[in-house]
This record gives sequence, structure tokens and C-alpha cells, in this order.
Amino acid sequence: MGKGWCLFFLFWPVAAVVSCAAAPLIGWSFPYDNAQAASNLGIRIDNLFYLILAITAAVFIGTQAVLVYALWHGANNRDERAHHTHGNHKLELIWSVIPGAILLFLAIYQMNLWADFRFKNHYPEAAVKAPLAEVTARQFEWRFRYPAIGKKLQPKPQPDDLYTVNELHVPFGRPVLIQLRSEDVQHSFFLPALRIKQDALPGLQIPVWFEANKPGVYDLVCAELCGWGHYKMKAHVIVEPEEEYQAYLKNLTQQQFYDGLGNIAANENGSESEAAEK
Amino acid sequence: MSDQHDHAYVKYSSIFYALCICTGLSIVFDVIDLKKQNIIGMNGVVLLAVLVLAVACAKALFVLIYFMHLKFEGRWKYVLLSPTIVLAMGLTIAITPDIGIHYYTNEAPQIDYLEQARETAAKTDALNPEKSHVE
Amino acid sequence: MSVLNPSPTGLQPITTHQSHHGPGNFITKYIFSTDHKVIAIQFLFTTLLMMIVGGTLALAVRWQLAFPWESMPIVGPWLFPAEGGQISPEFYTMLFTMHATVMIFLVIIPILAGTFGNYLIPLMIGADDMAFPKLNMLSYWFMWPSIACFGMSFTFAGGPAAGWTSYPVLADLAQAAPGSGTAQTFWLLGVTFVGFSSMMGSINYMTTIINMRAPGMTFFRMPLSIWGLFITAILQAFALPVLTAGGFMQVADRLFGTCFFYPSGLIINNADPTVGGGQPLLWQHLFWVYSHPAVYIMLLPVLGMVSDMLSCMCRKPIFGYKPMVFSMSAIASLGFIVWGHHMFTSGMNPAIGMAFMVATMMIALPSAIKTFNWTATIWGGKVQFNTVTLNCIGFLSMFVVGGLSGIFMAAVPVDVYFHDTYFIVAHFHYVLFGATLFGVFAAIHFWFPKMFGRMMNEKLGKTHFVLTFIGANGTFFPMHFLGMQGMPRRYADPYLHGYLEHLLPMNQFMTISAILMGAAQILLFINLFYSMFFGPKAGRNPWNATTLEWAAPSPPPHGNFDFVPMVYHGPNEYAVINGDKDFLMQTEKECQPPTKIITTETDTSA
Amino acid sequence: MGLPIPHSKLGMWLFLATEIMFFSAFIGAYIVLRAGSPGWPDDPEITHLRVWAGGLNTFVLILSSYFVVLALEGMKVENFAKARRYLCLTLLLACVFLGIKSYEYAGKFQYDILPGHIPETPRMAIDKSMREMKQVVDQRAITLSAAKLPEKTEPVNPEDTVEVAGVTDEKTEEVETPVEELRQQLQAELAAEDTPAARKKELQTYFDLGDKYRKLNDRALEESISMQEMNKELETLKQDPQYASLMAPVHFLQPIIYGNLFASVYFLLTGFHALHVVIGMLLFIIVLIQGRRLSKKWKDYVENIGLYWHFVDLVWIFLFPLIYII
Ligand code: HEA
Ligand code: HEA
Ligand code: CUA
Ligand SMILES: [Cu+2]
Repeated sequence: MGKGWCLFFLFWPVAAVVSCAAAPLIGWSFPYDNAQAASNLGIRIDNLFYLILAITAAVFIGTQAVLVYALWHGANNRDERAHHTHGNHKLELIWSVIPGAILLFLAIYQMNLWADFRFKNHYPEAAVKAPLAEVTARQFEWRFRYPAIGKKLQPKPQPDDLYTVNELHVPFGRPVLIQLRSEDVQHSFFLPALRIKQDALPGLQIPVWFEANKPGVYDLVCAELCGWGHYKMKAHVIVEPEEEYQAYLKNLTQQQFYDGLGNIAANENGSESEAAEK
Repeated sequence: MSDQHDHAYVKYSSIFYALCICTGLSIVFDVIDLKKQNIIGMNGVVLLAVLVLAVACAKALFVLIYFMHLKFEGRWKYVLLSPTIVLAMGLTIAITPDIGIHYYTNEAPQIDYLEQARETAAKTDALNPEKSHVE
Repeated sequence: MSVLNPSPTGLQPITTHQSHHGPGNFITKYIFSTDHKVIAIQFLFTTLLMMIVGGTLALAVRWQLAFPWESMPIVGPWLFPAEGGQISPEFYTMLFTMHATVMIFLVIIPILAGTFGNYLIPLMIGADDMAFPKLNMLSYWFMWPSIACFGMSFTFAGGPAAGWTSYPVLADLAQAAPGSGTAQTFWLLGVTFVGFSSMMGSINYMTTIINMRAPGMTFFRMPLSIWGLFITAILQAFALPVLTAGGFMQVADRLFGTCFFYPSGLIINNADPTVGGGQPLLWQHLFWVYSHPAVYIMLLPVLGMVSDMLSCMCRKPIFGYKPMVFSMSAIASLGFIVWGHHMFTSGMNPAIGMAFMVATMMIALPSAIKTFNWTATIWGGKVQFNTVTLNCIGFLSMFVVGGLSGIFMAAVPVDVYFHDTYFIVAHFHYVLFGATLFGVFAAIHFWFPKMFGRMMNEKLGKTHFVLTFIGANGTFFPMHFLGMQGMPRRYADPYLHGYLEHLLPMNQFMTISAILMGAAQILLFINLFYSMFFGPKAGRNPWNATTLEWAAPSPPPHGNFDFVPMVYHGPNEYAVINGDKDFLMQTEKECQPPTKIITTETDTSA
Repeated sequence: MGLPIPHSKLGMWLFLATEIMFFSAFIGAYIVLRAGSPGWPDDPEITHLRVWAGGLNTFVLILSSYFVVLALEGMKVENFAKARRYLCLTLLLACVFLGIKSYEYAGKFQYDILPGHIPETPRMAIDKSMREMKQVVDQRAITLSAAKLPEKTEPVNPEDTVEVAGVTDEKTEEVETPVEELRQQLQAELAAEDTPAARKKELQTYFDLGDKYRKLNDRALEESISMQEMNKELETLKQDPQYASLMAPVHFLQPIIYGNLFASVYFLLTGFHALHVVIGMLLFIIVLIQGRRLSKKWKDYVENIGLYWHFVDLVWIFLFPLIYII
């Protein structure tokens, strides 16, 4: 009887480990392109993930193996009485210090990565100097505001700014910075491919930087509950080479300031509604 | 304790007077209007806050120790009250970096209002030197 | 089954019920009872009822995820005739909000503190009742206004629409979530009422444990269950007022035009810009200051009870009693300083984010100590494979999975990716369902004989365990993979997004597992009700356990003990070397020499 | 086993610990919100906070705390008459406290310093004044015509504004009393020969006020009026005996930056404190209605409510400097 149960409790961790090991092979892993992050920071995050995965896998296999072994013995214990003990100080010490050391190591190990991602004084200077765009989340769409070509992004909207909805173009190969804000409730700027996530908080303007290293079209989704349409804040981030990006901006300027007579009225106010594509 | 209650009785009234004096003291701090001054290199508001809160703590201690008889209680009072106070203060301190100070750009329109108010105040001051109510 | 003879070691039997007015008529006996055991059983049935509600809501959530926008079977056409029986996105939001609310506030917290806290505390420390029996009764009856409020918010247009975390601005302003105006207010009131209920309970438990222990029951002779419940009560007492305060602020925002949680100038749903000045992050802090300790409130009693049960079922003293106590205290005190790990991506100051990350990493340490101590308790024991043990082992292996996934999220950079994806959902279902509920199942089977005087059916119990275990793993393990693939939580239709399209089959598999798991719960209910009336009679001490409650009659009478409880040693004296039996109850001064054959009396009181 | 104090007292102390957490959440929220809001209003001229009122209340509470201690002394020596006397005095002082508090609240209502009501810029203030004045004028039109044609003023059908259950919050279009129509009727009435003189005078006042409003409103819309000027205009109108009674609901408005947050915090903190005072009063009343039946049995009870009352005092001791002085 007892042995059957031991097998039952053996079966499940084995299944878990096997499915985890098989996961990358059958695509149950990070999304896109061979589970490779599309940014260097993302790759570092993935590596941290794999490190933790290795540690936790070892801990998981270890604890489950010992558990099943102990159960197996306990089930077959023919002694009249169990072994009488109230504990063992040395053992307690060992199994407090070792996990403690591992955890402390993990905590310290990741600090740099976190600092690079979020500490303002670690942001790449080039990106901070010329923010790419302002991203405004609202129920239930993403709005983007680029500065006019050759100008700098101002905190307040300017008449010659360029606007798009639900489509953000980003050049690759250089770090870029967006100013994230929200017009109504809380949203979250989630770019799975780049392992970027940052909530858009009403009342704050949060700078987020990233550096895409692969061209492509990536999904941008909202990861903070923002109302009934939370699931449909669907947008794309299009990562393209610098020239294409510049061309895109030019094109956008033309579209937005076309006065219907074949002229580009670059300095008149570009109304939002005109720019809204969808 | 009941054998010495006469003694305690006298004490209660002196505690009461001490509390009144403290209250008077904090009103005095308000009246001399420390806010506008800059004493010993300290921002007036901070100095005022430190002073009146110190007075408040003194008062609180009086009430706790004598009126609430903590002086006569066993050691459980420390076990109960010290974690509470640590948690209560810790809570405030822990949320200060997020809400009391803004790490990211504060977009509150009030900041613009403040700017506008300063401008108009400067204008009206130039026009008529009367005190205007605008902050 | 050997029955303990309560008198050999000089226990004085109580002949008259001193100081105890009799139970009175039906109403004071069963409905407005002040007897902690009756209140506990009231809590038990209420929470089990609520579990059906919460579970059914979960199944509706799963239905939408597996068959998006398809008409719900049976109830759909009746609920939403207009939409052709399909779940609308608002309704989906309400579903998971209410699912979490019901499960957390009306199932897990009350079943642990309300049922087991009430039942076990006086019995295990040798008191005749709680310190404040009337307050205890009130704490049960305050559940009902809260159930009523949640019910109201459920039926109101749109339902509460902000998740169980109720983040402002969405939850704060009626125009932010169309239709949920009044519902959200009712939701907040409901939370406030459960808050009052837990508050009264926790003050009562603390007072009882501090002041009413039987002679000889020093703190370090208390069973670990009592330690777990005691620390839980402390956590609750210190953390809950903060949520109550925050809740009042949010209610004021909604009803009285205050503006604690929203800034000026928001244009929501095309309404006029808001006039405010507050900050949404403040709510998140206040909420998690309570709700992180709350997740340990949902765990610590189970940690304690599992320790006692495992020790009994392996016939071995718990390995490292004091380390167990200290690690529970460490979990509780560290639990107060890690709340920020829910807010890593919320726009909080990254420096304190780092501090919270270190604290969160460190909180795994006491959990590790506990895990290893349990394993060491099993090691070398004589394991009895009954339902109780199986659920305990189930608890252990699920807790390790849930805890280890917590480590990923504690790592801030990784959490940046995992935050608000299904990885989180996997994590907390492993700890909440996997750990806590399995612990609760074990505890129900373990203390059922004491509560009702009859044993539960083993076959049904084992079948229930196997099906639940398979169902739970089948439902919740794949959630890790969903999370890795970046599927955000709280999505009514994730398949709208290109990179998630292919996840439908996996979700369907999970839904089938969930239905299996839900169906398995029916066995539990059958077992409970069948055994209450037809189970074999249990004596005083069917498990040969050592703690005080097993020395009392089953079920214990009003006033609990028919002798004056005296405690001589620690709670888990199993495998004693030279006794006539392999355990020594806390009431027994020393073992009888093994040669002497003890005459077992049948239950004296029943 | 346990501590050498009664359960009730231990329970009370534990409860007070939870109360400390409760108030520290409020106070902490206040402190951080204030620190995070540049330009928090602290000028008593603007916020209408009266330090003397707060100070007096502090004194009142301290005195009442002192009396509670004396009452407990009375209980200890079984001098129940003394205990009752002092408890009565405490109750009285609690009433005084609430009296002063309501005086302060009344002041806030008078200046409309209420959460959600406060304009934060001069423009908002002007707009709000104009809104209030428009309401006054329209209301006047309605009352005037109601005096003539009572059936015209049936209240708006309540069902029209009730939230329609289901999909959205959108209110069905509000059925407004067509003020413009009323105005024309009144105009005709004014012009008519047979209207009594008193009535004519009333009507004339109404039209004059209406004109004044429109002029002011035009200037407000053109943004050619400053807030000071606006307030001056309103003041002259209010001073005018003709309009004084009509203009009563119109406030002198001061823009207060972060005023709404300030008012929110003020009412939250003092409101919850006042709630605790009221609960304390109920507890005292429970003892006092025992009358002569007060006996030794009640000593613990008095001690515990005493502890509670001291705690209420303690909270105020912190609220006073935090709200009134800093
Ligand atoms: C009973 C409930 C419970 C418990 C016990 C825990 C335990 C833990 N939780 Fe969990 N958590 C929740 C319930 C719980 N959690 C809920 C409900 C949420 C989501 C709320 C929401 O957003 O809706 C959540 C969310 C949550 C987050 C936020 C994620 C996000 O939203 O971005 C984080 C991040 O750090 C986290 C971490 C942890 C950690 C580190 C532990 C640790 O305590 C775990 C410790 C245990 C172990 C580690 C296993 C045993 C140890 C060993 C075998 C030793 C060896 C191990 C090592 C050396 C690694 N949890
Ligand atoms: C203790 C807490 C607890 C428990 C026990 C559960 C149990 C379950 N949960 Fe829950 N869940 C939460 C707490 C809990 N959950 C929380 C906090 C959230 C977050 C909400 C938020 O985002 O705000 C959440 C969110 C959540 C989601 C994510 C929704 C989303 O983000 O979009 C899902 C999806 O699968 C889910 C599924 C389930 C399932 C299938 C069960 C099953 O285990 C349930 C099984 C039990 C039963 C079915 C009951 C028994 C029923 C009967 C006996 C009746 C008869 C049976 C039938 C009709 C079949 N839960
Ligand atoms: Cu925007 Cu979710
Ligand atoms: Cu947590």
C-alpha cells in the first residue's frame, strides 16, 4: 500500500521535471524566435532566469527525492517504534546556512541588472538626451507622440509633434527612451519580446529605456487591469533599421501635415484626430 | 498599587498641568511663526515640525506612562508596544520614498498651477504691494 | 482503537461544570452560540459553502479561457440572454474578481482562523472557551454582512471590476469602469466587514493564548498549530487595520469626493478632467502592507497544523520544534517588510524595490528550514498512509513548487517579465490551493473525529485526494508555461494577440483538469455529510495523538474538559523509548512501564 | 497560565495596538501625501484652520483624560459617587469637544472647504462662482414662477436620472426645467399691467440680478476679470440689501492648490477621531446609566474605557500639531 503511494508521489515530480525539460523543445518557453530576447537586457534577464531555474530545479529534485526516499523507508518501517529524536542542531545549521547563502548570492547577483534597468543614473546617456517618444496609455489604446524630425521631445505637446495610435516604430541598435504616462487609469507597458514591463501610473511620467537588437514586429500588450477592455489593448512595436525609421517619420510628417493642396504645413497644429489611423 | 493611590493622586494633577503647559508651548511655537524664519540653517517648517512633534511625543509619553498606568505594568508593555511603534513608524518611512518624494517626474497639474500662481503673485505685487491671498 | 484513560496520572475529573451555564435552548446552542466549538463548525460549513461558490466562479473563468466567447453551458443562456449566453468582458472581470474575493476573504482566511483557530485554540491549550465568547460569536456573525455586501456587489450592474487588488484609479472612480459604480463600493464594504470579523477573532485568539493556557502549558510546550494560529493572529492584528484604513479612504473617494488615490487632470471615459491631488501608489502600498502578510495569514496556520499532523502520522516528534517556531516568527516578521515585491513594476522607487527584493529572498529561508524539518520528521518515521498523511505530503510537494516559483518572482528583473502573467497565477495557486487547501483537507480529516465524534471514510478520502492532486497539478502546472510565454493574467481573450494564439489547446487541457478537480470536491462533501451521521464512532483519541484536545471526549462537551488539564511536557512526544505505548500525551506525567497492560475504558463521557 | 492582568484589559491593550496601526496608516498617508505635494496649503487664512480651536480642544481632551483617571481612582476606593461625578464631567467635556469640532466643521462648510469642491486655480474659482451664481438665478426663476404657477415645478421625474441597470452609466438625458421659458413668462408678467407692485419689484430684482450675472459671466468667459475683481463684484452684490438673501449660497472662493487633498485629509483624520470620541461617549453612557447600581464589578470596565479614552486623547495630541500647526 505505502509503496504505491510512494510511486504516486514520485510520479508527479518526474512529470514536472520532464515537462520542464521538454518545454523549450516544444515551444513552451519564452515567446518569439527561439525564445531569444530581442534586447541585450532581455538576454541578461533570461540568463538570470535560467540560473534561478537551475538552482530551483536542483532544490526541487533534491527535496522531492529525499521526500520520496523518506516515505519509502517510512512505509516499510518494520520497527516497533519510530526513531526518537527532537532534532539536530548541526543539521539545522547546515540547512539554514546553505540556502541562506544561495539566496543572498542571488539577491546580490541581480542587483546590477536591476540597476541598469531602472536606476535613472544607469540609463544610457544617449537615450536620456533625446527621448524617442511619449507613450500615453488610455482605455483601451496606446498613443504615441514623437517630436518633429530634428527636434527634441518636450514635456508638453507641441504643435509640430507627430502622433500615432497603437503602432510604435523604434530603430534598432541604439538605446531609446520613452516617456510613459497614463491618461486615465493604471496600465502597463508590456513588451514580451524585449522583457520590458513598466506600469503607466496616472500622475507620473516614467522614463523607460530599451535597446532592441533584432528587427521585427512585436506585440505590445497591457499588463495591468484597466477595465473591461484590458485584454484588447493591442498594439505593435515595429523595430526597424535606423534609415527605415527615419523614412517612417518623414512619411508620418507628410501624412499628418498634408494640407490637401500638396503642401506640408509642418508648423501648423497637427490635430490628433487626423493622425489617428484606426 | 492601591496602597499608594494618595501619592498617585497628587501626581495626576501635576501630570495634567504638565500636559497643559506642553499644549501652551506648541501654541507658542505656532504664534512666533517659525515657518517663515530660517534658524540655525534649518528650514523653518522642518524646525517647527521637529519642535511640535517633540512636544507631542512628550505629551504622549506622559499620557501613556501615568494616565494609562504603563509605569506600573509588567514587561509585557514592551513586548506589545515596541513592535507596534516600530511598525507604525516603519510604515510611514517605507512609503516616503514613493509618495513623499517622487523618483519619476511628477505630472500633477498642481505644479503648473503653482507656477501660474507665482507669476500672478509677482504681477500683482508689482502693481499693488498689498498682501494677496494667492499662495 | 485504544482509548486514553484520563485518570491514571492524577488528573482530577471535573464533576460539576464549574462556572458554566448550560448550553440553553436551540437558538443559543446552535445559532447564536458562544461556544467556540459551535462557532468553529458554523465557520466550517459557511466557508465550505463559499468554496463551492468560489470554485464555480473559477470554473466559469476557465470556461471563458478554454472556449472564449462561446455560450456557457446550462447557466449561460439564463444569465446573459442578450449576449447569446456568452460571457462579456465585464462579466469576466467580475468573475475572477469575485472568485479571488470569495476564495481569499470568505474561504481561506475564515476557514483557517475561524474554523481551526476557534476549534483548536481553547482545546489545545486546555482552556474551557475563548476569552471573549460573545466577541467570538460576533466575529462569526460579521461574516454575513460581508457575504451580503459581496453578494450585492455581485448582482449590481457590472460587478466589481478591479480585481481583488482593487487598484485605483480604476476602482476609485465610478466612470473608470462603466457599470461598476455601486458594486465596487459594496465590494469595499464587504472587505471592511470581513476585516472586522478577523479583527475580533484575532484579538480574541491572542488574549486566549496569552492568558488562558492550562497549568504547565508554557509557550514552548504549545503545539505548533497553536503557534501558527497565534502568529497569524498577531499578523492580522497589525496588518489588517492598515487595509481597513485604506479601504475607508477608497470608500470616501468613491462616495464623498475625497481624492486620496487619484491625481488631477485625468480624463477618464471622456468625462471631465478629475480634480484631485492624491496618488494611486498610496493605495498599492496600503493594500499590500496588509495583503502580503495576508498571504502568510493564509499559510501559517497550515504550517503549524501540518507539523502536528505529520508528526503524529509518522509517529515521531517533530524535528526541530524550536527552529519551527522561530522560522514561523521569522516568516511573520519578514512578512511585514516584503510587501513591495508586488509593486516592482508599478513605478515605485527602484532603490526600495531593491530592498524589498533582498527581504523577499530572505523570506524563503525560514520556509526552507520548515521544509527540511518536515522532511526530517518523515525520515525514519513509521509513516501511516491515511488520508491525512497523503494530504500533508500533497501539501509539502505543492508548497515547494509554489515557493520555488516565488523565488523567480522575488528576483526583480525576472519579475519584470513575469509580473501579471500566468506565472504569478501559477505561483499563488500552488501556494493557496496546493499548500493551504491541501493542508486544510488534511486538517479536516484529522480533526473531524474530534468535531463530530465519528471517523471519515478512508476510501472516499483517498479518492478525493488523488483526483484533487492530479486535477490541481493538471490545472496549475501548465500555468507556468503560459506565464513563460508571456500570457498576461486577467485577460478575457488572450488569443487576440498574435504571440498567444497557439495557447488555446493548453488552456483547454487546464480547463478539463479544473473540472475534474471541481468534481472531486463533490466527494469531499459526500464524505463529510455521510461520515457525520454514519461514520464509525471515534473514541477520544483515534490517532493516538498527544496534544490536549485528544484527552477530551469526542466531541467535547460544553466547557471542553471533563478533567482539569495539566501539562507536563512538549506537544509531540511520539516514539517514546520505554513506554507501554509509543506516545505520551501532554497530560501524562511519564510513561507507564511497558509491561503493565493498561485497562482501556470506553469513552467515559459520551 | 498567563499575564497577571484580566483578559479584558489585555484584550483592550491589544485592541489599542491595532488602533495605533489604524491611525498610523491615516497619519502616515497624510504625512507622505503632504510631503509629496509641493505647495500644500498651510496659510490659516486660506485653510480657515483655527489654532485656538484646536488648542482648546486639546485642552478639553486632556482635562477629560484627567477626569477619567480620577474616576478610576474613585472606582478603586469604591467611592462610586466620585466616579460617577467625574465620568459625567468627562462626558460633558466630550460634548464640548464635539461642539468645538462642529463649530470648525461649520466654518469649513461656510467657505465650502470640502473635498471635491475646492477650485485650485483662479480660473476654476471664477468658473465655480459663476456656476453658483447661475444656480442662484435659475433657482430664483423657478421659485418666482412657482409662486404663480405651482403645478409647473413638479420635481423632475426621478426615474429619468436613475442609473439604468446594465450596460452603461449613461444617464438618460436629464429633463431640465426649461429656465429660459420661465424667464420669458416672467418677462411677460413684468410687462403686464395687472401685476401687483410688490410682485413687480421682486421680478425686477430677479432680472437685475440676471443681468449682473450675465455681464459677469461674459467677462469670465472672456477671461478679462481677475479673481480679486470677481470677488469684489460678488461682495458688492452681497452687501446690497436687495440681493443679500439671494446671494447667500454664493461663496467667496479662494483657489487653494491641493485644497481638495487637504480637505480630504482634514476630514478623514478629524472625522475618524470624532467617531472614536462618539464611541467613547457611548461607553461612558453605559456606565452612567447604571446610576446607583455602579459597583465593584465595573472597576475593570471603567479602567478599560479609561484606556480607550486616553488613546483617543493621544491621537488628538498628534493630530493637533500635525494638522493645525505645521
Ligand atoms: C499562501 C500564500 C502565499 C505564499 C506562502 C507565498 C510565498 C511567497 N511568495 Fe507569493 N503571492 C501570493 C501568495 C503567496 N505567496 C499571491 C496570492 C500572490 C499574487 C497576488 C496578486 O497579484 O493577485 C503572490 C505574488 C507574489 C509576488 C509578486 C509577483 C508579481 O505580482 O509580480 C512575489 C514576488 O516576489 C511573490 C514571492 C513569494 C515568495 C518569495 C514566497 C516565499 O515565502 C516562498 C518560500 C518557499 C520556498 C522557497 C519553498 C521551500 C524552500 C526550499 C525547498 C528551500 C530551498 C530554496 C532555495 C534555496 C531557493 N509572491
Ligand atoms: C485560496 C484561493 C484560491 C483558490 C482555492 C483558487 C482556486 C482556483 N482558481 Fe483561482 N485565483 C485566486 C485564488 C484562488 N483560486 C486569486 C487570488 C486569483 C487572482 C484574481 C485576480 O486577478 O484578481 C485567482 C485567479 C484565477 C485565475 C486567473 C484569472 C485571470 O487572471 O484571468 C484562474 C484561471 O484559471 C483561476 C482558476 C482557479 C481554479 C480552476 C481553481 C480551482 O482550484 C477551484 C476548484 C474548486 C471547486 C471547483 C469548488 C468545488 C465545487 C463544488 C464541489 C461544486 C460542484 C463542482 C462542479 C460544478 C464541477 N483562478
Ligand atoms: Cu490597459 Cu490593461
Ligand atoms: Cu507577497
